[in-house]
Amino acid sequence: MSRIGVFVCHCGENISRTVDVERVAAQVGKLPGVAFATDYKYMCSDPGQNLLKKAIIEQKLSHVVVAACSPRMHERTFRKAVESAGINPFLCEMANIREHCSWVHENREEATVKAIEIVGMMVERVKKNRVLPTITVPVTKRSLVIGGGIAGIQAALDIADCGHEVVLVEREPSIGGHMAQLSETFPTLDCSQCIMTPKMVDVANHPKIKLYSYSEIELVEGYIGNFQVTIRKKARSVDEDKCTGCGLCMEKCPIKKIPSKFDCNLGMRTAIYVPFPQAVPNTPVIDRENCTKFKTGKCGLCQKVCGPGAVDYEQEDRLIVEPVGAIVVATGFDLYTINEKPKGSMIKGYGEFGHGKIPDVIDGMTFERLASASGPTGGKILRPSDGKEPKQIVFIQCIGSRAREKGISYCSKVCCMYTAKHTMLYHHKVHDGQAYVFFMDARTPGKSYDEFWRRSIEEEEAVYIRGMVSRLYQKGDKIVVMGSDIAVGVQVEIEADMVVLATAIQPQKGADTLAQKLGISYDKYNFYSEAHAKLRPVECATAGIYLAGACQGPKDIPDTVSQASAAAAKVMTLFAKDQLEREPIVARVREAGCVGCFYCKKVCPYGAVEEKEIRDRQGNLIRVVAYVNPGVCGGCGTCQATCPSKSVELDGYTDEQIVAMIEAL
Amino acid sequence: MHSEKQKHSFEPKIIAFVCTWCTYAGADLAGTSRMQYPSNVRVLKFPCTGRIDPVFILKAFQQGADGVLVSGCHPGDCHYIAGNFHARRRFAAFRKLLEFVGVDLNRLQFSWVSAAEGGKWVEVVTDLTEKVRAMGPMAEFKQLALEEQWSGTIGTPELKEAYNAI
Amino acid sequence: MQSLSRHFTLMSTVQFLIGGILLSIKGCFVKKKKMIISQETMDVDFVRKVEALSGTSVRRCFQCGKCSAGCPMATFMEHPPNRVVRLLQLGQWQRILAGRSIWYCASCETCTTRCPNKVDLTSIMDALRKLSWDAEGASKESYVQLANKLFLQNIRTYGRQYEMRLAAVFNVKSGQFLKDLMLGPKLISKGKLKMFQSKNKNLSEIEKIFTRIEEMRRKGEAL
Amino acid sequence: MKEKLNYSYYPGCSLHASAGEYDLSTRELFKKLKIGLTEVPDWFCCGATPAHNVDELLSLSLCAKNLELADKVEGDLAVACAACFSRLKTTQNVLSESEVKRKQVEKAIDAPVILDSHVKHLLEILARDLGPERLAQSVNKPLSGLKVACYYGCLLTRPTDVPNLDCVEAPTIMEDVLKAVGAETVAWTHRMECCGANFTLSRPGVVIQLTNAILDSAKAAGADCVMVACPLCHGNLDIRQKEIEGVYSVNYNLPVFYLTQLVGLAVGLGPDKLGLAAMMVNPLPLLKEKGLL
Repeated sequence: MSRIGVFVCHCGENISRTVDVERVAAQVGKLPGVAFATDYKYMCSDPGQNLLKKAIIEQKLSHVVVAACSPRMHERTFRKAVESAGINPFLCEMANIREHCSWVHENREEATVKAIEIVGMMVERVKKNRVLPTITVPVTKRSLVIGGGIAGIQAALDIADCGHEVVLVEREPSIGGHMAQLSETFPTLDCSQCIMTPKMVDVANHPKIKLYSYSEIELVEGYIGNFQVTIRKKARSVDEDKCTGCGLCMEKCPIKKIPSKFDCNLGMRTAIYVPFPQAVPNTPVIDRENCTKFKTGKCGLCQKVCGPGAVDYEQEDRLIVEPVGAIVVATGFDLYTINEKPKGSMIKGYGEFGHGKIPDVIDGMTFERLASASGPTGGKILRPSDGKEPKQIVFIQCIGSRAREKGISYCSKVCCMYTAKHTMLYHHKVHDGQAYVFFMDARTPGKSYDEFWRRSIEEEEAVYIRGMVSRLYQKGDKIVVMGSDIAVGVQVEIEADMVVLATAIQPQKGADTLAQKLGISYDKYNFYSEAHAKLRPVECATAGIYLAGACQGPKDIPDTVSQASAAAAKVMTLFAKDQLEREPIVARVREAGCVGCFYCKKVCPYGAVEEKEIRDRQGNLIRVVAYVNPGVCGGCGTCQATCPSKSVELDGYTDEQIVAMIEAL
Repeated sequence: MHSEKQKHSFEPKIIAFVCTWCTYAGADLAGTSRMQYPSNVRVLKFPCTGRIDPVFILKAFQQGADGVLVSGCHPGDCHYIAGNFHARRRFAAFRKLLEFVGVDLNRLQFSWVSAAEGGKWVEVVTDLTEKVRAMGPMAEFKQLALEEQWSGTIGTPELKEAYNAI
Repeated sequence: MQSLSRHFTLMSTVQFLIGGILLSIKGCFVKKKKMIISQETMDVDFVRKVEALSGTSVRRCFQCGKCSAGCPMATFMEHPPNRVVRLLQLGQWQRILAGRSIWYCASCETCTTRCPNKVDLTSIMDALRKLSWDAEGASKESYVQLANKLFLQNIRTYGRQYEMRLAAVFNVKSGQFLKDLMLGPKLISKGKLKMFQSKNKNLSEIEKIFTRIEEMRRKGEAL
Repeated sequence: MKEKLNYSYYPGCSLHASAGEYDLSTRELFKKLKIGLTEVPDWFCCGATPAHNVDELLSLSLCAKNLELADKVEGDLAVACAACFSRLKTTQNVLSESEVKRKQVEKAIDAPVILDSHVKHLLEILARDLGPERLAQSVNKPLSGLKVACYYGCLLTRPTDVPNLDCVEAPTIMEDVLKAVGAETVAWTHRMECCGANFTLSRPGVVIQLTNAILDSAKAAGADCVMVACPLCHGNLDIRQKEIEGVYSVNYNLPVFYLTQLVGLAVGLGPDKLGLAAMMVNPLPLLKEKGLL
């Protein structure tokens, strides 16, 4: 038989003003199982807590109900108090007679009756409460960072600098990401590569960072503190250990006319290549699709010239398993493709701007490569069609962004700023040229950002025209831009030499597939979802996985770096403990009843339900049942409500407890 | 306000199944903002609307509830990622069943109340209370509960007589 | 004699009417016409002149519209103040001068006072009017221009303003003989319109100022 | 007690013509208050709005010339007209900021430009130099019960930092003066709207429309009369009031006083010394009703 103690709080006058607390204590004291009931002015105060502890010991209480404020306020306080008096904290419940009773009702009689019923419900509930042990899980103090752009690099360096090992996985042959492609960065106009490459070298040289370039995530298993990650290391055809990075192979390679993706197809590369001269690692990779050796079996020049014998045509993909405790996802962004309309995608393209048909209509990243000192033109702004310097250049903002019709209704956040930067770079390089910008709104929040934009207009004399462009067409060697100036209210026509489209930011291709491997959620655009839009912007809802950079939403470099460092800090918080403690509100499967339908597995938002094989002593499979991994379970209880055989129960919210409460009414 | 209320002859019993992260917090906010609403509602806290088994609703009606309110986070705001979506689908199916059984669906209310919507909580509770009050007491399921005590077999005339006597 | 003067009045009124209609048709055409923008069509030199005269930056304006929101005269203008600046930013001064907006500015300084960006629009308007006069007859608003012209002539001749004379000459020149006819005698009876006024003994000074400015402009020393 | 206040005086063209009563009341008031006032000899027109509208250099030169003439008379320069005040202050402001323009103006007037002299509007002299306390001491017939709408117009305070008279959007300097002489002031909406003085000759229709809104607002706020400190504002509000009443079929009957007339009344000057007879809207019935005559 349980000996329940009920403690009714006055909360000064907050409760006792409308609720007759003494009557509540007296009435509840008569309920079966209640051994002790009292009221006190401030239960949460030190003397109040001492009263509680004393009563537990003196009255030999087995369960406790504190009728006071919302459990969101003081549940932790009272559970700690009962624990110190020797009772399992989960045998203590709170009845909310303040926020849900005394504060919202004026009639004393009604409020008192309601309070008695609320406390009565909690008494019946607490009778069914079970002792719950605190759950602890070990932590593997290594972390995985997915993506080697500025976000991944920053997170990896921060974690590694704290002395924890980092596994950095990059899909491309080199780390650096999009930032390595940029010319200069807003709002200070410092050269992107100048600030980026030292960080890349730091990654390569850091003793705590294990870099897997040209690799992808194959499989993620496990849960917070205990992930097992399988990495596919794609065949590079060059042995990284032997290669000295001399570059002779690239010099000799006869296939030299492959458009370089890094240079937005403006420049050419060889079949054995590094994406750009400062690549990290500086080990070439053979593009097997374009290599004569792989296509016809002939050639093999690179192998012949390679002194250390690093070129290995036989190399195959390797799968490597790495145990880690935390994962930082930093897969970054991709640019909206203006023409391409992938089948089945909700995103549409633009036909009216002639991108892909008119050679001098280019996108923003292509302009970055044109303006970059290390780019294919050596930093000269030249038209792709005839190599002439454009004297009239038109920039059009919001290509893909804020275009519901095209399938993207969000603002890409960086385009206003990078277009302002483009007009400045253009004016610095073509002094007698004129830049025009068609824009809908200029969105430049951020430190020194609006000033930067205004500078492009006031000092660099870019002409901004508010209004979207309707279409572009070729006329001789000019491009006619048909727009309007909505401030004046007339149509505007410009004959431009070159048009730059400020394309939207999209998540990386395959972001959804990776999310499914990781078990994290993503929105309809495939941006990864944070646990809370305001208060947990770095964490995923899945414990132990953190987000950094543009994979979570469009971001500029400073925001990306901040979030990467924040993600690293979160990882370090996790690694500060050897064992993880968590609330034992988790689901448990009653294996005897489980029929193995795995509906629970389908509905579990955390992927906490696993299939468990039950075997006899001889090792023969008897049946497969569900198993809830307590380390991963979030404690929502959806599985329990779904289970057709009622064989899974959420600790702390069992059917028994709920039914007891309903029956108490 | 209250003198007016006390004129009512019938005070319905409303049970609210709410999730702890949104609606419970919203009800707390109504309290901290000292908003006023009818005292007929009893709140049962769940981690998530996804945890709410339709059986609980039946049980509540059996136990003498005249109205039931189920409320959780707005779609997309679930603390547990998608629990409220599962709940929504489940209850969409369950409503049909309940209608088939003969329960007036006006007694059952589903809503989304976020942690910031103290006012909406008050509105929802007040509306439901008034609606149910106008409908009068819920008798059908109480009868079922009694039948259950009779193991559901009251085939024989003697038993029927005894049952009617209760 | 009387009929002659009436005939004259009628003639000039008709002339004004026809001229006004023609000009407004032209104005409409310019206003709606598609804007072809290029380095050639954007008259940056003109903008620079405006900036030099007004001592304010035209490019600084980001078209918030606060000037037009508070302008007491905006309802009388075909280009509200913000659009005047916008056209100036695009170097489309012909469109501005073709309209009468600049002549309907009351110089009340409301726009300058409230501009979030410290664009001194009142001075820009001054500069535009000055350049409009330099361009001779570019603008169609004739009454305001006429009043201004007479005002300045009066200063040059008399050193001070003689309201009676100013009003009388204005009415004759604008062909509005009957304008404010009812007001005149009353004003005289109240002593508000004086027939004779104290002469300035320093008239040669004022003439010197006018001639010196004219000379500076001729020599290109001033705008 | 400070030493005797002494000013040079720039009346401006209007005060020698249509605003004769402003000139008269100013001289009489200053005599009564024992403030010295010496008219600048042979002053020129400041150019007003028409000059700066089409020829900034001319406007600046005329004002600079006047500043130079005024500098020869002892004391700060007292200005009665808001437009003259605005032009003289603007000139000082523009020329101290622009070296180029200053050189041009110096050449045009063939004399150095005086930038450091103090140009003061009459309001400033009454509210600041004399001060409300000393002004109150001179009052022997407080204007109690008279509800006045203070009309600032455009140029007294605008633009920011140039006239530097009072807060550019919410000035109280007129109210301060009137409070000192015992009058009541009303809060109203159009006290800084433009009356369109620039178009009084060329586009009277515009003026009527703008001025009507001002009078309407003052009437709605319950004012008995309007006070102005500018002959151009007065010209529109007073002289055109009958005409406006006719056009809009309304009846305002709001006498429009000059600042110096109301203050003069309070310090005991008679109607003849204030030129009340020259006002188009007869103020005598109102003043009699309030027991101020």
